[in-house]
Amino acid sequence: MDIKNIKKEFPIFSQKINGKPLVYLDSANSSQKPKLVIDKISNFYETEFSNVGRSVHTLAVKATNRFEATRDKVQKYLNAKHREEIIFTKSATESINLVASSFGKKHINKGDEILITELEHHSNYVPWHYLRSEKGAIIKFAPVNEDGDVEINSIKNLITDKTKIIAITHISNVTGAILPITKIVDLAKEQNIPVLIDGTQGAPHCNIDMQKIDCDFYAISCHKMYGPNGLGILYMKKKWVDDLPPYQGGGGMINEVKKEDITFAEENTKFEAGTMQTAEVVSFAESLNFIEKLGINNIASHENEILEYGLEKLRKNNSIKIIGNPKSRGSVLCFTLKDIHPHDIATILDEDGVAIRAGHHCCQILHDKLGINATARASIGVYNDKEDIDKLSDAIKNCQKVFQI
Amino acid sequence: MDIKNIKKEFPIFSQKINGKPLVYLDSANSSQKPKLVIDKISNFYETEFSNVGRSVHTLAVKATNRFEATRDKVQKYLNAKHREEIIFTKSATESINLVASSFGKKHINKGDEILITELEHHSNYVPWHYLRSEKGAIIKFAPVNEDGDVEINSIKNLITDKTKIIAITHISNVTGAILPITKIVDLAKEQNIPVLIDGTQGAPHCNIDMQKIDCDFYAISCHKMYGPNGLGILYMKKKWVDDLPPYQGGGGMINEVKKEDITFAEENTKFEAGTMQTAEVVSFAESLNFIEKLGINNIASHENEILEYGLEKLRKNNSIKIIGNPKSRGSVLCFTLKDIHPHDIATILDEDGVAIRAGHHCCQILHDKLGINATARASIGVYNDKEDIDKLSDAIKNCQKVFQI
Amino acid sequence: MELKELYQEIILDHGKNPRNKGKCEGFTNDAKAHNPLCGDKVHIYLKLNKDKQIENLSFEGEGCAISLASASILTETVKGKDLSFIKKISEDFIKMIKNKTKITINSLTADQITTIASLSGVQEFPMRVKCATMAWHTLLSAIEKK
Amino acid sequence: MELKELYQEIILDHGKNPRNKGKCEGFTNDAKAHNPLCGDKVHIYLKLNKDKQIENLSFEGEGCAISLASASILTETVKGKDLSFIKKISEDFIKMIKNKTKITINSLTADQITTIASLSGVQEFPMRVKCATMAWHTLLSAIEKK
Ligand SMILES: Cc1ncc(COP(=O)(O)O)c(C=O)c1O
Ligand SMILES: Cc1ncc(COP(=O)(O)O)c(C=O)c1O
Repeated sequence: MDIKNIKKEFPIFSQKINGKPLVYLDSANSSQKPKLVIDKISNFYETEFSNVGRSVHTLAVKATNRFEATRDKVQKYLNAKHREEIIFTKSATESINLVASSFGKKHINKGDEILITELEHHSNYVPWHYLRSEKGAIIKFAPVNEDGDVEINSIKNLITDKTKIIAITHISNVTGAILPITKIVDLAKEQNIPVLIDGTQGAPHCNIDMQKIDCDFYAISCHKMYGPNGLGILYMKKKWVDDLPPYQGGGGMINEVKKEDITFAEENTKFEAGTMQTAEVVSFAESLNFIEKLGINNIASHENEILEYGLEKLRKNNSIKIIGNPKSRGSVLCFTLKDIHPHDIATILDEDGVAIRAGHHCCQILHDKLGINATARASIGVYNDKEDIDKLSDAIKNCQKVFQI
Repeated sequence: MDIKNIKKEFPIFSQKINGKPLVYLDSANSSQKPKLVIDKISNFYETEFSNVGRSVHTLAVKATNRFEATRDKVQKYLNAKHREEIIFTKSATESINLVASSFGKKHINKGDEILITELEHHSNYVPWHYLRSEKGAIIKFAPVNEDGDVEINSIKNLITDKTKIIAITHISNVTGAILPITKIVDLAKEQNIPVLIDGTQGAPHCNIDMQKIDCDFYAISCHKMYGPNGLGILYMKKKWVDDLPPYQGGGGMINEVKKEDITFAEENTKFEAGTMQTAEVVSFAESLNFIEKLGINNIASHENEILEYGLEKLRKNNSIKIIGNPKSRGSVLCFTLKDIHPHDIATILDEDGVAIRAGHHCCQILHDKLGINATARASIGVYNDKEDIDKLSDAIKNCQKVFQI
Repeated sequence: MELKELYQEIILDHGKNPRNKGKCEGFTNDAKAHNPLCGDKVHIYLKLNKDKQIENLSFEGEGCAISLASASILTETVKGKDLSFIKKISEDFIKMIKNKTKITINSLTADQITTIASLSGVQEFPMRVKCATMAWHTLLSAIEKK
Repeated sequence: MELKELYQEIILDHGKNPRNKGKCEGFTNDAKAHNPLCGDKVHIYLKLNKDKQIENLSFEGEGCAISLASASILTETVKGKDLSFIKKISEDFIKMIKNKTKITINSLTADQITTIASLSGVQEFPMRVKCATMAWHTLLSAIEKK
């Protein structure tokens, strides 16, 4: 497989949008899926489907083995120390809710501080807000600077002996800033504060090594990693797997159930209640195969090349203002266009087959700080090329024409 | 489509298991998927995939429309009064957890009583157990009688002025008992007690009319309804949609997000945090199409016919003991075999291509009551026929041969 | 081309130079709304006199051309009208956007009808419907509030 | 046929007539385990003497033929042996089931090895591995407990 030629692995690109070839620049929202992944889903349902972990018949054994083999694969991919550190969830959102709920129940009390940043996606704020309302915890926001970065010092300054957890994004889905997560983890470790990283944008773009990063929790959405809908991953350090109480209750996560009391299963099992997303998990193994075949570092440098080209091209248009100027940037390019609202841009771009997103991208705090209520966002995936950027740039010019500016 | 000939709509049946045709009698665990449903998933990913409700480009519009059209379809199928009463979840387990958490937060206090039955699946006990441990609530268990039924009086007797919610299964996944849910709801309404029905086994077998049943909550797992993995439904009466606080926090479920406070979206939206399972939802529309084409009543009477045939046939074998003798029975047939443990049965049956489940089926309370630690369960789906039962019966005899009994 | 229908001259004009923007003096009723998905906001102020006529009204808002134009056109259309007219026109407007029906109110001038109808192109852009209807829903809640 | 390998005469015999069932007198150590997925249970009792030999041991349990046979064979194999032997045989046994390795302990008779090896058919039935290994894991925890 060759990155330059990778579009053809994605069936969606044989679609025409309004008669034009699809220019998909909305991967930070959700990525498209390679044929291998899609085919794995059908193939699994057609030949091996069964519920996992519950029955002993051949189909159940096959499904269970594939399911658990994917856990092994994820463990290896993330270089996690133990397979039990890999927990399957519904989404990164659920992963973070799980941590906030289980960690919060046991370790957050009135007056305790939760440290997040102004960059956070609502998924990494609302679950902590619940602890604020229910437990009287305090949320502190590390400020974002003019470049759209969060500096390590601004985190350091907010740590007190009341800080119980730090929850930060790996890559901002608006400014594109790649945060210095390893340094932040090191800083937190000095004070024995656990760190949750919202890796929703980080995992599709960076080489993730859990033993190197050494954070306590890392949340992933598989649908942004060329994988299926409805599946997330939570990496949870063994120490917390053993320590934290379970999250949802139901089949599969129990040890012994009596009328008076219930004891719970151990390891990842206690966090995986009810029938799991077997087909999704099984097909996600193919997404990892896809990423591994190309190499995540190659994907990142390809995306960086397209991004740089995009920044350069868009900067030439004086009406465009690019949001953020972080030291190091993920595959996200947010911008505004003079006198044209992002929603209008998105609608007009779509006429040219160019798919971008407009709005606050679930980051209202950040948009308040920026003093705007919406931005337009082009985000890059492995399948984008310079031609896509050219079309974006032309389509923006067409916007200006429609608006007679 | 003709029920007698329906196996051919399910690709899984072209598999051989240990060289034998697959006899799938594990549908209460999870049902197989018709080709239409599987194809819809691939087709959606190949031609229309995008995240829903967030972007305004063509793919996002198509995906959002299909997603919301499925909500309408579910509403119609369940005859719910309002479309906002349909909430998409990960599973029936999540549906029940959502209610226990949101309802519990607002309406359960120390000493309050939650009334469930001895028949409940762990999914309809563990979430309430959490409220017991956290809030000091009390769980009462309506007893199951000798036939494996729960009588309406045994529920009536346990209602007190402390009873805050009644949570009962529609169909037992062990004894097969179909509970008189409408009567139970009527009874509860006299005292103004909300009722949650665990419809995981009910929805695939019964005609469900929310306005007739008039319960407050009804939980469904789509994977047991010839639908995809990783998708559940929660029917929630409008009154509670308006009243209850949100569950998980994240993107999509907010109204306004400020540093000091957060307000939440209205209606179903507040319960649907993070990126939803678009492909799963979209393909579930095809599962409902499939069920509607055959007619749920035809499915039920077909399944009843196979079940009756199975009961009759198995009763002829003196070593078999059938569990439960309920007045009215869903498509579940649990049994034990003299001197052979259910696990051994399941393994030996599998050699003949017969897939059943063995264990406590996530109903430890019930198995304690029955005084056994495991049963074997054959459960019937739309694709089963009398020949499957004959093969089951022969395979059981083979078990006895292997065990030289 | 549908896009041209959506971004007609009238809409661009109202979007760029919205009429009655700001907070009108002596308002008796107001209501605000917010689209959490995109961040658009609108706040409507109105002064009802004792004959239940809208003596004055205005709006504050942030949003796309469609939402600003819709609010602006709204203020021009209902100023000086009474409550029953306002209910009728608001409902007609929302129906027009959602079900592609025509506005048929005798007391409107042909010009006014053309102006309002310029927003009907939104039908073809389902994700934008809320942009066009938000102000009108908000007007109705402002009236209901006291 | 693999099934015949799984349900060999020896296993059926031990499954039907498990040896050393019950609670042995004067036990010094015990541990229990439970497979939450299927409900199988085992409880191992053992009496360690001052030379750290297992003077006596027994088990209580409910479960399938494989799990009962495994526990029964276990009790026959380790009775009278010392702790280092027990650790070695338990680990070897678990390896045999998981990795298809052979048992190679000199102090075992050929008969004993044949008996233990009769359980190796479980390899082909991954969902049953836990049935075969549970008793051996439990023995190890009984020994570690005081
Ligand atoms: C930074 C960040 N965090 C969290 C999320 C939430 O991911 P999901 O909706 O898949 O749970 C997103 C995706 O929108 C994101 O970009
Ligand atoms: C009666 C009953 N309730 C709840 C569940 C849980 O369903 P799920 O695992 O799909 O959440 C099941 C399925 O096993 C069931 O049979």
